[in-house]
Amino acid sequence: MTAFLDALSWVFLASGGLFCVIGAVGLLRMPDIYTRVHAASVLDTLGAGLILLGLLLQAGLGLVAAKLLVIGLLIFFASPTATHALAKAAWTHGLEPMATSRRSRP
Amino acid sequence: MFLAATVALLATMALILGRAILGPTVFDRLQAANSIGTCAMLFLAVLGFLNGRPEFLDLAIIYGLLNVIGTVAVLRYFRGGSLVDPAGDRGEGQ
Amino acid sequence: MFYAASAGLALYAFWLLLSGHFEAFLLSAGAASALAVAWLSHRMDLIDREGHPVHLGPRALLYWPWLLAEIVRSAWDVSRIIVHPRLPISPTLVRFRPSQRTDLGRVILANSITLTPGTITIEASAEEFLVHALTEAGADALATGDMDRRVTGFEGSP
Amino acid sequence: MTLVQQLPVLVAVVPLAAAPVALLLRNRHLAFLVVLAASGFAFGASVLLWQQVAGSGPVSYAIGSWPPPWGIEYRVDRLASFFLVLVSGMAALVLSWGRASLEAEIPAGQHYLFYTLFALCLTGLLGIAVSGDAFNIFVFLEISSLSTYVLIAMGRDRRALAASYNYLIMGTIGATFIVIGIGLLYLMTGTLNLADIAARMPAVEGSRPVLAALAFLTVGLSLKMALFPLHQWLPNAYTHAPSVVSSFLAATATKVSVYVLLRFYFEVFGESQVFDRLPLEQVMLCLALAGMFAASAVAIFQTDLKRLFAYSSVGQMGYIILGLSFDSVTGLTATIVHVFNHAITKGAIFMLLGGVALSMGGVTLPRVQGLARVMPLTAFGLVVCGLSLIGVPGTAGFVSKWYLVKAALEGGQWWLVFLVVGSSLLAVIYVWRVVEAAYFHAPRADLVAAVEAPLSMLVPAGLLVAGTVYFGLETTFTVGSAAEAASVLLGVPR
Amino acid sequence: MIGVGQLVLAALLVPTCGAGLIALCHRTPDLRDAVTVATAGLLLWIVAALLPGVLAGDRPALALITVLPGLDLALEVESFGMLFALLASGLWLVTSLYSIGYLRANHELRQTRFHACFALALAATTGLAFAGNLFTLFLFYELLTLVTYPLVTHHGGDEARRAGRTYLGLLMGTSIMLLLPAVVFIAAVAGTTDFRPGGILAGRVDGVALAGLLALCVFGIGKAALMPVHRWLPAAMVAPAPVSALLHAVAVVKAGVFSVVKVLVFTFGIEPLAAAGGSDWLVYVAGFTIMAASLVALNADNLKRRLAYSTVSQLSYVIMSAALLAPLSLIAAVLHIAAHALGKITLFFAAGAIYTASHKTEVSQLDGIGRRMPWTMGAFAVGALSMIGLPPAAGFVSKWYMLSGAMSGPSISGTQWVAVAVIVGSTLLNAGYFLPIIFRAFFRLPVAGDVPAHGEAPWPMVIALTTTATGTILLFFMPGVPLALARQMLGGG
Amino acid sequence: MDTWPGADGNLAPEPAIETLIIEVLLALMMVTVVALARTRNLFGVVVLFGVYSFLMATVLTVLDAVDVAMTEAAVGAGISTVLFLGALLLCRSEEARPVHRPWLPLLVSVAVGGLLVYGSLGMPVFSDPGAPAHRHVAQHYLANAMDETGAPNVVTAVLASYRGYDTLGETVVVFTAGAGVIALLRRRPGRRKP
Amino acid sequence: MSLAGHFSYFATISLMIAGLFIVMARGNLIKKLVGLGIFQTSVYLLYVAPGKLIGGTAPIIQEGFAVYANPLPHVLILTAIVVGVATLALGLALVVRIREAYGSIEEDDILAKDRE
Amino acid sequence: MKDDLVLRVVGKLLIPFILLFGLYVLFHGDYGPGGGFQAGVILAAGIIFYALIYSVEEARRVVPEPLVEAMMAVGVLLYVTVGVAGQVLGGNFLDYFVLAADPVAGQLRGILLVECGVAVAVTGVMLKVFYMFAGRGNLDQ
Ligand code: NA
Ligand code: NA
Repeated sequence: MTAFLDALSWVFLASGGLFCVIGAVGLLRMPDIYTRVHAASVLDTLGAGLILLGLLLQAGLGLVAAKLLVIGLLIFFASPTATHALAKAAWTHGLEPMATSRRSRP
Repeated sequence: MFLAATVALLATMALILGRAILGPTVFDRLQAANSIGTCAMLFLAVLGFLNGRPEFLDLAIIYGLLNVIGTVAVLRYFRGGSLVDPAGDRGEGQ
Repeated sequence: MFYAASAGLALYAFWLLLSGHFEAFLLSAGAASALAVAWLSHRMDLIDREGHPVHLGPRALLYWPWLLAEIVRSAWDVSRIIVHPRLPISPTLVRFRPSQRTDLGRVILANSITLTPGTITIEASAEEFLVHALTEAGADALATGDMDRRVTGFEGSP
Repeated sequence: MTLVQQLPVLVAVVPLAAAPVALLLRNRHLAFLVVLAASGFAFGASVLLWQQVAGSGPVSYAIGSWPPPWGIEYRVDRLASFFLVLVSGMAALVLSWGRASLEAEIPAGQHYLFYTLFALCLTGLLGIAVSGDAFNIFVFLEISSLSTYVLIAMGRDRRALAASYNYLIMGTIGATFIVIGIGLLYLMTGTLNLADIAARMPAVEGSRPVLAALAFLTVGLSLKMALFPLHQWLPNAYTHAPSVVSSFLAATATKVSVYVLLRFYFEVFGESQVFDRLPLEQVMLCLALAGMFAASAVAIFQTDLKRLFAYSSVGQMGYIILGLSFDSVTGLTATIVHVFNHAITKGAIFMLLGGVALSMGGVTLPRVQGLARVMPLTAFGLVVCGLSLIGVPGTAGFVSKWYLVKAALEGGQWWLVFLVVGSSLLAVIYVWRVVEAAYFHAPRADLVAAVEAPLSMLVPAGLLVAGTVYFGLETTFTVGSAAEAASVLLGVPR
Repeated sequence: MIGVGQLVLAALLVPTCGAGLIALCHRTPDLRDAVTVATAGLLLWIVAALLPGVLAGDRPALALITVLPGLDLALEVESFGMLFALLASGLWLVTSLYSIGYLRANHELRQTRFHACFALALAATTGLAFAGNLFTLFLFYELLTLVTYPLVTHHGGDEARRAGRTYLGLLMGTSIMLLLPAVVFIAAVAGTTDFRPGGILAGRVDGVALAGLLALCVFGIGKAALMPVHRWLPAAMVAPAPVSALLHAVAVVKAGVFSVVKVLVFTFGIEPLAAAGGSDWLVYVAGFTIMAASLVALNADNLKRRLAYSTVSQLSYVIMSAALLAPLSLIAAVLHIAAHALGKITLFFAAGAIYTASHKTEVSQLDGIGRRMPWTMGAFAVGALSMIGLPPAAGFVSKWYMLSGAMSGPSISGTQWVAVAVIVGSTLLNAGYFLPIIFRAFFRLPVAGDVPAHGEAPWPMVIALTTTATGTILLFFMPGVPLALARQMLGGG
Repeated sequence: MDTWPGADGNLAPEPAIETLIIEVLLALMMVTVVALARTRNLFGVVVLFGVYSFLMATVLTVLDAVDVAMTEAAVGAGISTVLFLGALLLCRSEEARPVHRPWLPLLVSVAVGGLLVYGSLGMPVFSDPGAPAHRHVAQHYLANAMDETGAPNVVTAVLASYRGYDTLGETVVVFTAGAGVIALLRRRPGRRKP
Repeated sequence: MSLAGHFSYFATISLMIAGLFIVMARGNLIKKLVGLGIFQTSVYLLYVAPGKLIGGTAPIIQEGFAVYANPLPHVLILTAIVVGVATLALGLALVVRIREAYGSIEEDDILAKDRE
Repeated sequence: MKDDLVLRVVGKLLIPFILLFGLYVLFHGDYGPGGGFQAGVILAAGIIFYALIYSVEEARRVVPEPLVEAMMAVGVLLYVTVGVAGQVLGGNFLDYFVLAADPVAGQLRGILLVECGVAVAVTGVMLKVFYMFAGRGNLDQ
């Protein structure tokens, strides 16, 4: 069981790390601020989530797990808020996205 | 076993730092800083396991809190001026 | 009052979660701290349905797993785009009118959108949401209004 | 524990506590009383400590009852008590002097803040004097420095702000150098208690980190004491600070850095390491001479008197360091005595200038023309202090210069006598410019009606002027304490 | 009863307090002038009261303060100082009379400051005369410079201030740069700066170091006006005549040569100095100064300038004969201080009187003035005779001793020959620049109509200058007291 | 705690990794500083400074200085950022192009660095448990702080008790800054120069 | 005495040089303070790095650990950080006042205006 | 940013926990990283966050400036009082051993009180500094 959990957590950690790197690559590759934010949210969500999950498996139930949960919740609430604030500020400061199309839903 | 995550996070930070340096707008840098903050937070969490000292998790929480407070603060205070670093020449904003 | 009490309890639970030391002194210090913070938060007008949405508790169990799945799926999509040599993005701006009745609901929607890689809420108000999508496909998915409806359901009555 | 046994710590803690109290009171009169009382207490305590130390040797006080080196030790010896008396005495005098001047220079709403910061500055300086712990010295140095930056910036002119900023930058660099030095020392000895470091010094003496520590401490402290050519912050700071601040700083701040330097050189590193392994003697000699001449020469061309005397302070710091460079009991005596004598002289000068600024609205040379006519007592005081700066016999300045040249002769450097008196000649010139303006010109038409500063200012300033003469004639306290301290520092039995 | 020590102290305090009183009386000029004269009289009385004791061999001493070990403020009255004090206080009384007349007649401003500073200058001079050690002497020396500055720049204005700066700069500069190190060295070497018969440096310093130290002292005492540190003296001639009279005939310049002689005798000691030959060079320098200054005086048309350069050269007589170190020449030096003081003050008084009466300042303007101002020019003639060294003026006595001293000894050295030559040669030059003035004054007709008719200057001035002229002649006939004091100085040493 | 650390070989499995991490982080910090020096948009500078502080805090964590790391994060990335922003709001947000060739500053700072290099070459090797800094006082604290003060966090024990007086001083420093900022920035009615 | 063994020192020193350089070379008052901050923080490493023992752990006593990092430098640096932020607060307050009084935060402008 | 919906609501959610976390850091300084200073900074950061989201005016209402200024002083005085208490109870300045019957308990008590003093002072100062800067500019315009 522990061996399985270990293996699973390793998978989570490694893949989490991979998504982090992908997010970072995206942050570098993307052409404008809005698209870069999208890349960053890969890091915030999947990257962070998987790593925390991997750690959670290692921690077992207890104080450490609780704290990991707190961190997860913090990311869950805070990260989109910060991202939104950033995008909104960029928008209000007149940074035009390189948008190809616009649409609206009634 | 935490090594993979550690290395990946270090690499991530290095890459994001590239964005922080390239800019070109303040928002790019800010996004990069925010992401570095998240990475650092994760990094600390992993490090705690690497060293067997979960005290680091308190630290990670602080990072998370400050990350959001810092980002909001920058946005709140950012007023006009030039978005693009005058030294930079890759401006696409404005 | 209900919200204040429950906020105090939540804070104390948070304390216990963090502390891990269950000595008399720290327990009482925690209680005092929770009370103090609850009082201060009350002074700050933070504790109400918005700031302390306990009433959403049960329904979160339904909404969050769905959101998680959404997040994983779109993160996967965005990751593929990032590593794709040609970087096949087609940024799109979407405007729509949200269907939620409360600010809390709209915030949940806004954050859900932002949290889902591939879309970010740029502006969120009762009248209009402005969303930036990385791809047209993402924009289309948003335009179906699936998330909007689920959040409205999650939000419950005002 | 009797109160007397608690004095070593109370001497610093009472002014420390006075600061928040003054802030809480938010009333300038009460704040003044509190801070004055604290300074008075500190002075009383300092005098008692001085007597105690003179009678029965150094006093050690273990803060928190942790025995050194585990805890922080306060240590009062001859040198420390001498500086305590100087600093606290000047503080009490300057405070009682400064009220009227303050009314004119700082808006009333700021006064309680001024007193708060003044108390903090005093705390820092006193703490440095009694501390027996390297890092604790740094902490108190920063308390005094930070409060000083603000006190300077409280000056009326906008240039006070720029001066304060400059001082902040240079002072912080200096402080950081000091931290680096202390850190290197710690890394090599594993302790922070000065006596303990000294005890462990032989094992690491002459090693590279220790020598680097010596260099960093020297540079850092030189910055703080405005040793030429690291003095750039000082002239502007003294010129544009409020008069009270100029007076207090001129009398104490840079002096305390000298004190720290002495402590480190002679008690921690040891004379042989400082002067034998490194050519510090020669370096200091050169810097001292350069300061004596360059700064005094610059002083000659100043038209703002505060600035003139600020440059003079840089020059006088040259004498102080010159004494140090002789590495002899007489030289050190000269250094310590000159610290004291110059402190009271410059304190008096800046007080008098403060009075002039109050009455005549400024202290530029054209403005103070005919000063002797409108403010005869002040003008006379300035002359007496000027004589002391020159080193005319009968004034305090003479005594220290005498010991300087004595030390030079003892060291066989007879040519230095000419340089010392040569730089005094520069002092003659800049003092003379003041005298000429004050005595041999008619007052400006709009200033004929100016009157002497109020009695509350004249009396403390007069006391210091009298001190300038008194300590020029009666040298038991100054030379006695200094010689004693110097021989202790050098480990020479007397 | 007042003890002798208190009397010495009183000699310092009386003029100091007098200065204060004068300042207090600035609103009532008459009272102020009365105070001036009274103070001068009191000082003279006190100094005179000390004389019998000193002549009897007493050395009243008074230790004031020990500043540092080996450095005390101490007073001691010995014969040479006694003579100088007597001279200064006596002539002050005369001068105060003169200056009251001068200031009032010329409607000078700042008379109160003038009198007060004058009194302070006298206090400093008395202190210098009674200084018990080199350190105290140095203090009073500097004090004298400072308190005479306001007198020199009395007229105010840029020219006066510029001259004042030269005065102050040169005197203070030399004293601080040279004399002060010398004091320091001496104190360091000997452990004391006391004036002791036979000197304090014997066996401690010799050879080149001794000569060097002497050079520091001699050039450091800029008031002695040895070339090249003489420039302050002509510059100071911007001062009003009474200032020039007292200060640049008596107090300041004599303080210079007094200090030089005092240091020679009581710090260096004649015998050690002679043994080391440490003062030979000084003879040459002084000799050169005598000749050069005389030549300048010869060419000066401005009367006060001529007198100033004459002073420069006369001061060097004192130094030269002192530097010869022979007993007779030392006596000559002491006597010459007195003789020159009386003679030169007369000349300055006369110059001031001429200026007051006729506003003439140049020699070339003085044709026939002797007819209008017979008393003044008569006194002038007496002074001039004294300067040249002709009987029946006091200058003859001192020059006689000077020559005797220069030619004394078992064999006459080259240095001595040079001294003799200088004395003879300069005497001719002296005659060359003084006799023409007398000739003009008495034997030329005034240029008609150039100046409105005038008589003598106000009576206080005339009384003053006749008094000093009389003194000059009296000293020729009765050089007893100075001679006794000078002998005592040597006898004790 | 009677055995000295290092003596009993209680070492984690991968000691090289820690060094590597530290070195990578330090390298990142150096890159940040260079970028920061070259950036002239002051908001950008502030953001980079925040990044620098985060990295610094992370390094400190790896160096086992968790208390310091927490403080540095809170101060460097939190308070300092807010302070800088507060000041920037009131000032121009852009740095002028430097006009001077900064040879002297370069010389001085390199000289200072050189001096430190000189000094550090004689220092005990990194992580040497026998270094004097690890013996004596530090050893005493680690061995006795828990028993004497009851606080397992030795840093807290030393900070608040053994060296509590330093911490009082530190508090006073903060207080001084507060009082100073009040004195400097309190609005005074109509007394400003243009 | 290997280079790698001293890497932390050298990295620290590089940061220090950079910080000091920014303080001295830059004319912008805020930038100077940033440089000052870097200079100060680099000292933290100078203190803390030598306190680290590879394989050791944070100095919080706990069962199962025997190798702890040196706590004393941590204590000292905590104080130093506080001093640093206090200095920064004052420095920035001064900058704000300077900007209000001079209309600029560039050293050259200020010098020029003072010379007026 | 008062008008920003997302920030307003998420702020409501986060701020109480930030503040509580600050207190947690304060009281657990003995056991883990943290202590008075860090707690003070976090508490202040929480309130500053509040001010950034809502408004400085609002923050001033909740935590008034005079209170903040008093906290600065009270924190320092609390520290000094602990020190003096040591003296009064027969020890030296800052002697915690005498604060309780059991020396170790005394130490813990002393450390806690002192850390509280630090926290109060630091919170006060940080907030005050923030208020001063904000009051100088026009953040809320
Ligand atoms: Na998103
Ligand atoms: Na702690």
